[in-house]
Amino acid sequence: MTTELINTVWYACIYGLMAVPLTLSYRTSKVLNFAHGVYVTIGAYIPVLIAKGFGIKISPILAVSASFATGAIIAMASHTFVFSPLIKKKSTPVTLMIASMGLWIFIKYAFYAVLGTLQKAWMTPIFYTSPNLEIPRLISFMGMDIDAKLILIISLTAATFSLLAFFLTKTKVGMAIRAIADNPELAQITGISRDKTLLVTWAISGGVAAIGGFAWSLFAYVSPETGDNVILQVFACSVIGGLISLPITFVGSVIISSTENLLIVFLNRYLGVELSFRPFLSFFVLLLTILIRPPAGAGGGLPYRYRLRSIFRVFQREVKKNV
Amino acid sequence: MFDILSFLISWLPLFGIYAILSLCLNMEVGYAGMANFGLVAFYGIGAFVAGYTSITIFLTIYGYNYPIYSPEAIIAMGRVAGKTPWLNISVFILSLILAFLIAGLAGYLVSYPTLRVGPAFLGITILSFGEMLRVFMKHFAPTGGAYGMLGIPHPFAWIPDSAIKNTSFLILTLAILIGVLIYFELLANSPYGRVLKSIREDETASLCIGKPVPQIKARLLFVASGISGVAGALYAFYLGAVTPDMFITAVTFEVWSMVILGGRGNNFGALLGASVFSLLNRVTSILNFLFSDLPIDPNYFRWMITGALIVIILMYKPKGIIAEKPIKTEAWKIFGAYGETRRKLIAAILRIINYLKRAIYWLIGRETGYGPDIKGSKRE
Amino acid sequence: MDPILRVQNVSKKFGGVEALKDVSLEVKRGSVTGLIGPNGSGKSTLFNVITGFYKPDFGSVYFEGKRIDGLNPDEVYNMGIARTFQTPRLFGPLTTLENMMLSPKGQKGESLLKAPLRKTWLNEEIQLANEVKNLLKEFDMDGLYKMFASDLSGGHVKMVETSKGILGRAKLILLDEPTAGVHYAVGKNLFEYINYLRKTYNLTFFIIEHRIDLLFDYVDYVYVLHMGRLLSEGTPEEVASDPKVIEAYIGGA
Amino acid sequence: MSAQMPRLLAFLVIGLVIGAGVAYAYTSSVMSTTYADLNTKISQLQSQINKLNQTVEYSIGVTLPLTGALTDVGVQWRTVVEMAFEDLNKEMQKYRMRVKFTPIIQDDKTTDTQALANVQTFHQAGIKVIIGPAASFQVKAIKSYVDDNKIVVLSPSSTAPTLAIPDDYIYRTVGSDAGQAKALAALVKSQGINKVIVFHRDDEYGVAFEDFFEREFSALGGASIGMKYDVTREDFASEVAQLSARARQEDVEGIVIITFDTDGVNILSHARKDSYLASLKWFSSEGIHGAMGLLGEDIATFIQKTNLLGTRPLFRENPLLHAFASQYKDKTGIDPPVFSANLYDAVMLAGWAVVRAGVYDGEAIRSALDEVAKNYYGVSGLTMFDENGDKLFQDYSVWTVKLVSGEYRYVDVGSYSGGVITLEE
Repeated sequence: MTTELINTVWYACIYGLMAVPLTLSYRTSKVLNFAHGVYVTIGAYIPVLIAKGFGIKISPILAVSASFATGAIIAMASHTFVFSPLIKKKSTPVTLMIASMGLWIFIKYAFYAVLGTLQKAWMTPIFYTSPNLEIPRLISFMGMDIDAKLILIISLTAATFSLLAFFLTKTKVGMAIRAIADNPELAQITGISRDKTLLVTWAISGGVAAIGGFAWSLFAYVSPETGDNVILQVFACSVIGGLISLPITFVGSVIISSTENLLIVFLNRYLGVELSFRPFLSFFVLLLTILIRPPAGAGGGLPYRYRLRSIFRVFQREVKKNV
Repeated sequence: MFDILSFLISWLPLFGIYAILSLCLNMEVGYAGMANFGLVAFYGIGAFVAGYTSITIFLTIYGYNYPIYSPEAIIAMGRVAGKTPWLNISVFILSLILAFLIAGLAGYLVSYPTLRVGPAFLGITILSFGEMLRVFMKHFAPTGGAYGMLGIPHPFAWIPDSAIKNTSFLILTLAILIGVLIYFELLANSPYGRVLKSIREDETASLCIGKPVPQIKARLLFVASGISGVAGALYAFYLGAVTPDMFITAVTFEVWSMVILGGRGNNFGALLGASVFSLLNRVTSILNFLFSDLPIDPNYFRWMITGALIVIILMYKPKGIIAEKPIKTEAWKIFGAYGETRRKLIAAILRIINYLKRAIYWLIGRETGYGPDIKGSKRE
Repeated sequence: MDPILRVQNVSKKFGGVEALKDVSLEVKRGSVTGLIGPNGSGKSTLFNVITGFYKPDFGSVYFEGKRIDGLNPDEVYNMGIARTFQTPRLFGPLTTLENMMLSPKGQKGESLLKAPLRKTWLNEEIQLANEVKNLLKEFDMDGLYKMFASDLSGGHVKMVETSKGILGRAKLILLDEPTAGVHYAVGKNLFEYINYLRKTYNLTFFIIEHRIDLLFDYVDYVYVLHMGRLLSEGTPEEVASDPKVIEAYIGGA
Repeated sequence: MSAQMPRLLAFLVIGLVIGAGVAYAYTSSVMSTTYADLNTKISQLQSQINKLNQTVEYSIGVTLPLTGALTDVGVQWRTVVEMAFEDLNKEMQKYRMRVKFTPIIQDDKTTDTQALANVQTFHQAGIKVIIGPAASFQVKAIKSYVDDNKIVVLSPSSTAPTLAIPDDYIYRTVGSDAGQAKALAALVKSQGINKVIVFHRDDEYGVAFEDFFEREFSALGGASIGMKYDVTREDFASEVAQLSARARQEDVEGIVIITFDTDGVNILSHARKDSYLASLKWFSSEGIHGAMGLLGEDIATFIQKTNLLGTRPLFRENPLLHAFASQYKDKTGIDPPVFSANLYDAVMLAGWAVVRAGVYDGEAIRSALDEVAKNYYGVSGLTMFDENGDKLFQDYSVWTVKLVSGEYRYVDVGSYSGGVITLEE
């Protein structure tokens, strides 16, 4: 059972690192960002490329900062060149979402092109690989051997989230971000520049997502599809958090991660459910969450009382009319 | 050199199928504002239903008792597919009807989450439904599980000449497309279309003027999902094969891009989007023929162009290539504004002719005698 | 005169907060009734309870003798109660004509099955369009028919919203702060218009209003809500001189 | 004067445009009336000379998974294709054939729709022979189209048994999984193992392989338990944990993994942390072969510990193969990935079939292809097709990862032929 628990911790950290910035960016800029997966992929790849390019073992601190910087730069570029002009033109959320989809395709294949060229130039396959890190394999702790990477990821997650919390609650810029997120009109009246604040938000969310990518590369190999393959789960975590609350988003990652690592094991062992139902389960949990207790930010729908009874009502009506 | 006819025969069926899908999505997103990110689920249901029904009926009638995915069954299907025209056609029609009903029913049931959550969440909800369905189909033995199905009998398999066979299928697809287009145009340009647009803008306000929003949404999802299912059935018959791996989320995204690029809330926009997208694929493939030995693979460029195009169009035409127009009902006639577009068009053409005339006059140095031109300012 | 709307002992709680507490009131047929009270006194909640957005925890609502609490908003509308919102909620990208054409209830063309068959709804549509035309002409707004609702001026938006109720054959129209965000003169105009509508179409109005000065010139009867309770009621003059009301307004604001 | 300038300029520009158009039309039209006689004579002569000297150029379509799920191998296959075409053209020159083949490589994103679109584009361009697509579901999606339009398709890596259909235009230069499952079962049995868990992909490849393996293995007197995992995931940590639990519960002696490269590497990287799994014997199909991840220190030690042996379609006693492998290694710095031999031969067969057919026409090429394949000996050995258009003689080799002169490398340590496993120790 320990393996499963350790896996749960891994996944909770990774999903958390990827989902929390997604929630942050949606909450602040109202862009449901499909390009998020690309930030993750590139963040995962940067340490690999540095290590391979210079033929060195890369230290974790350098790797994290390089990932963060790259993710932040790409996210800022997407804001400056795509989202900011679109927001200025008062585009609808759907337009922004599709724009992010276009951006996703563009960056993804641009990155493919870069990787293809590098692979040819370096004469070594980099389409599926992992970074060469300068850390010991095992750390002895109270007589137990613990995977050093596990320690690294837990401390990385803790550090990232405490810094993020500090930044959002204590600093001026962070408070501006929260003000913009909660009430853009009011915040603008009080003299906060929306565009600049959004730029900072994008930098943070892109950077943290890239750190999530790095965390992934500690755990498993990376490929240009890494981000895309985890993005649906990441979205699920964010949706459980209502795309509003950062702490609940992390709770969501814990929920999804335990579903994928504990619940499936339980079902497999006692009910004989096939292992390959794993993605099915995580989406099922998501659906259940939405249906039983719609997350806080899931507004925009009809008045709540209406929703509860309406399905029966609709059925009744249909039956009455058609039978 | 370039064989336009065979190009059309190969391009139009896929275009037709995608156009039907984007018309359905446009009804849901463009008119009713339901962010359906699980379109592929209904598309897939249609394909699986069509494949399963047709193969099962054929195998039963001809007395074969092989599992649906086994090579024996596939070979047997190949043998009997062209024997009886009436059976092919009737099985095809039956499959389309079943695909419509079952996919529609699924859509109707999925509408439940639409009552509970806002647009952004609705998208993710239906998306997860699509993924769940795909995983489920992989384990669902009757439709071949992970093997999928091969050897779905083409409705015109009894025509020996493949060109005629494919052309007939193409005409059928386009006929269905045109039927769907006409149906949706009639729907859209009626009080019903007006109600849908009001739901898109503000469903609470729409509820407050007596429109039973959940019911309208559920019924629309029934129709649109059902027609997506028909598109899926057409796809299954066109390929002759169905596997769960074909119905991934990327298909939904593609159709979304078509609708948004073409113009939301406009059926012709959706058509245009579908044609632009499926043509773009063909057009950019010329890169591969021209530059076969570059250090960077031209394939990557192709997809990059697609991504960049989406962004650029949204930047400069946020409403899509063809923007939304007020719906046309007879009400406009009462206000005397019915033929307004036509009048505007004629006026625009006249203006262009006028400009051309002036440009020509200016070139050959003749005085036009009217309008503010260079001569006019000189005279003073 | 018999009351068109009767609210009996309605209570509504949100979490721990009691938004409405044992509220009972009546709106007389053909009257213009006002509902005032400081911010957060539960006025909008009462409107939401009447129009079916919330089901009251306790108590009942009767409209023309029929119990309507627990019905859905669309059903309430079909009974003959129209409402407006504090912020105008016209459908922006639709034209004025389309906005108004949406109001009539039970249109044949709004059913999925009949919509593609033009013949079934054509006559009704033309008839309704004529009605809209006459209505717009009556108030010199017939030039606005093809303007998008998002481009209309504030005053026009209010006029359109109010007249939508007439097309919907509403008997009672609930207005939530109709003059919020418009000039005094426009507001006055609007109340004139309301008065005119009441007479011509035999309507009843129930109005939440902050501009008491404006309201009191036009209403027949006023209810005052404070902290979810009915504080006072009576004719404008009675209410204006009620010391409890004065205290509540000074204390609350 | 100055008032006339813009007008003159405009005239000039229009004149230039018209002039360019006329010039273009002139050059593109074959004959001009004035020089008609002279030109006709010259061109007639020239075309006669050309016919003798001219090399005919044929384009061959290649659809590869350069992006999407199979991107890792897809990108490496691209190099194989380029090499194969280079060699093919060299061979043509050697035999003084005035024929040149050019590959048109298109990416199919590992999706069915794009594969079909690619095939249709090729068809438009008049291409009658297509190499690819990689995955069986893609082949299924294009099957009906290529049968109708008489386009020959040679897939180097689709091994699904459901595609073993006679009289179609789909050829596969690789044996169906049924054969390899037999080889793998014999290999497992030869190691003295009687009970295994088959941990396999939940797609057509994995499911079919497991099915055949179970049949063959029980025929040999063994017992196998199937466990499948979803393939759209990036990471399989929890699946491996479950595998370990199941292995303990069922008390098996070995694990057989039926994977592709990316998922396989991931599974091994998690399995190496599990001490119980490390105490079992491991076996694998060809899917993971060639993955660079297996050559890393961590996984390689795990492979040593568990004595991982795998089968792969390969005819080992083949000098051509060694030449090809070393040539590939020189070019890219790594060993050729799985199915490269089959891909290479697919290109060669396609080229020779076109030459033999003499006309660029699907039907002719198809009948020529059977003839060519009967007489061809390629990198993958004898290339003859069976009646379903699949490779008839598919030998299998046994591979593992070993420390060779200081670095881990893939080595073939045995072979399977005629139901017998021969291991060299």
